[in-house]
Amino acid sequence: MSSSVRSTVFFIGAAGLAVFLLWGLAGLPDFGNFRGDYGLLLNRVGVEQTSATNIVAAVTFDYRGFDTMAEEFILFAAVLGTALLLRAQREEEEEPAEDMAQDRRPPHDSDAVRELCLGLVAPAVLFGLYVVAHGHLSPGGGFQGGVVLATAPLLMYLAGEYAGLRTLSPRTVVELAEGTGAAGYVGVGLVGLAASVSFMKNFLPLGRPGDLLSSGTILVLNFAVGFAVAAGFVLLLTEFLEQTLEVRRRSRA
Amino acid sequence: MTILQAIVLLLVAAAGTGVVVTRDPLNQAVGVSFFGLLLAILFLVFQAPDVSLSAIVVGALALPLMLLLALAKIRGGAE
Amino acid sequence: MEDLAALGVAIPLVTAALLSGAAVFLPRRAIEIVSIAAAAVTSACCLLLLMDASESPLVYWFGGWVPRDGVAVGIAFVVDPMGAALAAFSGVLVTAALLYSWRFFDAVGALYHSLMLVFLSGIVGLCFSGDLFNMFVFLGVLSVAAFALTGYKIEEAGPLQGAMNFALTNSIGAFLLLWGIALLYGRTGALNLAQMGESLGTRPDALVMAAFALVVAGFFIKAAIVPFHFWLADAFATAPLPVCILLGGVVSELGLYGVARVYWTVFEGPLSSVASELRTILLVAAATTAVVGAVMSFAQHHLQRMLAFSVIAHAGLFLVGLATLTPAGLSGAAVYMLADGLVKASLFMCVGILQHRLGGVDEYHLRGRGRRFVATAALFVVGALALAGLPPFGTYVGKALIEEEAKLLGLAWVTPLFVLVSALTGGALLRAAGRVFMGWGPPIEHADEVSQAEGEEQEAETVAGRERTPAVMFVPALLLGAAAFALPFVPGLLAGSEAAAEAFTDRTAYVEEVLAGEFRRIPAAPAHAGPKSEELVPGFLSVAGALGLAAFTLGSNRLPSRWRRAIWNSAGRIVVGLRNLHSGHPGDYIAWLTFGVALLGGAFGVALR
Amino acid sequence: MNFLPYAVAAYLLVIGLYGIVTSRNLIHMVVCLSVVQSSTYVVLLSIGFRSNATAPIFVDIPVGTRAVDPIVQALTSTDVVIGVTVSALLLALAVQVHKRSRTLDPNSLSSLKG
Repeated sequence: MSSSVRSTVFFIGAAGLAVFLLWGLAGLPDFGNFRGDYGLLLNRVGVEQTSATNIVAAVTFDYRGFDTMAEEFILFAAVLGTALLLRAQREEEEEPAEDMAQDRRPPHDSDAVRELCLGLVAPAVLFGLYVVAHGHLSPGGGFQGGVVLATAPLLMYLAGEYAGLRTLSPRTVVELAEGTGAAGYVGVGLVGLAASVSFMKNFLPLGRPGDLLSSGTILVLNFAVGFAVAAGFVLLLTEFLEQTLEVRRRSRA
Repeated sequence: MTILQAIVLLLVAAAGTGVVVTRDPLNQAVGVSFFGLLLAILFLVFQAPDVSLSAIVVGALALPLMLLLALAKIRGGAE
Repeated sequence: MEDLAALGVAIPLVTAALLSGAAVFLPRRAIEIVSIAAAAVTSACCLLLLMDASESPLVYWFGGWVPRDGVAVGIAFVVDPMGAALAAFSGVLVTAALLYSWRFFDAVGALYHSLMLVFLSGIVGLCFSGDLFNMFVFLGVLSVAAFALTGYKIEEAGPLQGAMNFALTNSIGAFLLLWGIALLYGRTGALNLAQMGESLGTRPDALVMAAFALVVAGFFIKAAIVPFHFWLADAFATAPLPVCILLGGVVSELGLYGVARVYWTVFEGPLSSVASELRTILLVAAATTAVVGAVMSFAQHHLQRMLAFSVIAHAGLFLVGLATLTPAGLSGAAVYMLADGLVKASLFMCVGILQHRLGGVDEYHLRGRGRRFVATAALFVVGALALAGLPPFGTYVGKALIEEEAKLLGLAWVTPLFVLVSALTGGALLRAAGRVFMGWGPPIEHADEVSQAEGEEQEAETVAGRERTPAVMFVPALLLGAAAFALPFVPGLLAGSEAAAEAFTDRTAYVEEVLAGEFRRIPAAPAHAGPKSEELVPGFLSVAGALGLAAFTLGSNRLPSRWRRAIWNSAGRIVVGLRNLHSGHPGDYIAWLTFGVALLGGAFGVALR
Repeated sequence: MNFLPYAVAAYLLVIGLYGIVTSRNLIHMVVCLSVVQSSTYVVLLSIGFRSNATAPIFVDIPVGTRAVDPIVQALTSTDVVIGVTVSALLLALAVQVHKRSRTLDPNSLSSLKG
């Protein structure tokens, strides 16, 4: 279709879509006046039932923890898929990084930036772990903390510590971590099935609301997710980085 | 609905428009991280700090980073 | 027993995760054996659940979170015979596809196998889920795996663009579904299907209609209903064949399953007052899809793309069954889906054998080059006839059941539609068989250039020109074809399907089971004698039409040139116009998608008045 | 005024689709897709919002305090993760499309006609 026909079809469609969306949205309760039974109930009983003070975490990792398991595997499938799509091909193995321009220098080598990046690695790891570990108490959790954790190896790369990146995240180990994190989530579910009444059952002692060691499997699952997400994002980013790294290694050698 | 919410909502709408009409992907990567940041602020004023954190790490960090890396790969291939 | 429902999802996922983690330590054979075993065990779980659910549905609350004061606080799996059958069928197809790909390509680590298992778990989750957001998540699981698998052949441009179009359109489909979920949540404060249905009441209004349009559009994109169908032809025509076996057999079926599930659990209450308008809208969509798919299928010469369009055409026919909005129509559609899925998988496998042996799948390109493949040729021709609905294949029975129900509803045009569409899709394949295996028909000059110019790269994922057909390729194809033949003779299948459809459409019973934990036994339906004998007439008419169309095109060079020109000026023009719409341009597809959503919304809006 | 959040959500959906339809670059398309997706975040959180309520986190405040809906927040978090993973996959596809076809302009990609 020519672009004018395409636009015409789209504009008719978009006008219709907008009209019927607004028509439907008008049937919603007024903004700010929502009274959903589901949410009201969990806000009332959530802390008591799960010992998590962050009800969103209780929903994500317990009441609807099964959704989150599936979500972990969406991430997992995307990581596998990206690895599949960006895999090196036969002809490229013979002629590595053939499409990399020579003038593409790896990021800056200035000492100040280097120091800064290296200096940020430890805080990033600590902060990431903190966010993961407090998911059941305060905002944050496995996913957000996991992404923060994944920035640590990237900072190493920015600092020019290519060797550091390799030692910190050798491919097979990261793959293993990704697999273990994802399998770990299902594993917790299966233990719930074996030890108790049903899959994804929160079978650990709940502890006292507000304590760091509380909320049973919610805490464990936060760590499983944090693990899988951190490894997953490291893999995703290195997939995109791979050939750049290759060039860099060669220029150093 | 508070004035603050209304202002942030309008800013989000404007930033979304900006991202869409920016045709150059490199500039778009900058726009996306700005858009992600505004979304995070919006979620904060909607009392959703968890989602807000997610929006920051994804919208302002992970997505722009992946965009830049993908663009770097493509530019490298084009030369 | 109920725990099997959780295991059906957990087993493939755990295996996939462990396989990918341990891929470097495992030899290729071990990866293959483990993944095939996992798929087989999952299918066995689903089959056991099917047997159990045939007596009474199972409800499984994850985390032990049973409803509290009528409010569902957790996620439920509700296993009924219809969902379990679809899950088991998908499991069998995944197992077959994994077996078939034993020799098909040089797999990269465990990526391919892990993704196939993730795909399977997504299907099982979608089939069992009793929670709308959970369905959305599992739809995401299977979609993401499918996007990646479609783009497997990264050395060719076609598969990458196919996967791109697939991923773009289907992601938008998922967002539309999520919009629908948001509207429903805003109205009902629930995500559980039964609870949503309970609190929607019985009066339709704007919000219910808009939510229904969005949810249906989301699932229609998966089901490839016109005008949401463009992606499917691109994706299925370019994906590796073992992946096509799977996609062709289950993806559009899952989309329609989603529509049916959501309609009968959530929307039936408010929408039963506008049921007849709704039926009309769905039938129009169904008939358009069937005709467009069939004509486009006939216009192809790339075998994989031809099959892809026949997937679209038949999705339209399934939708006719569903659009009757009666248990009998649904039951017919289920039987038809099952048989058609088996036949399609078998046909995709035959095309894969041609690819494996000859290094290409273009009808013109392969003219006469398949003469030596007697067994494959026989299987392909039988498959083509079965696709056209040759009695007593399961495809015939399914179609006949839908036609009977349509007649009862006074829809006389359904039978001719079925005959036309079956004849076109079957005829296209028979024509191709005549050309490839017999060398019939006029030679197309510069066939290679024609194929090349259209960008259909002939690079094989296997090394071309292998000397033998591996047994792991031929035997699954044969078994699936035989299963499609034997299907109607399975004792109790038709009665069971009828009973399953009755249970599927019984909203009151569903709500009692899920929210109150009160189970009823599914009454055994009286033995079903199969379709009446007068249905044999359209059955044989379809087959005769397919044979006639194939013979007509293969012999068209013997027609007087005046006739040929007349045909070209009438039918040819329309076909060319239609083909030009399938431009491969993602912008076009999204424009049509937007238009389609607006059309659906508009039609539902009119129905409300 | 109270309709504004819903209107903004609908607007983001439509403008994102507009961007995809008129896009001349696959990577630009992927970014527009993320705008379409952000419309779902906005609509979900707008629905679950309750005026004069706190976040559903009961650390310093007693249970029973008026709080916004926690469910939509959990759904949105899931949705955000799905969004970024799909974007990663699409970007990988775009990179490979470029490698094979030397262009990202959908008008110049023509492997899939008819």
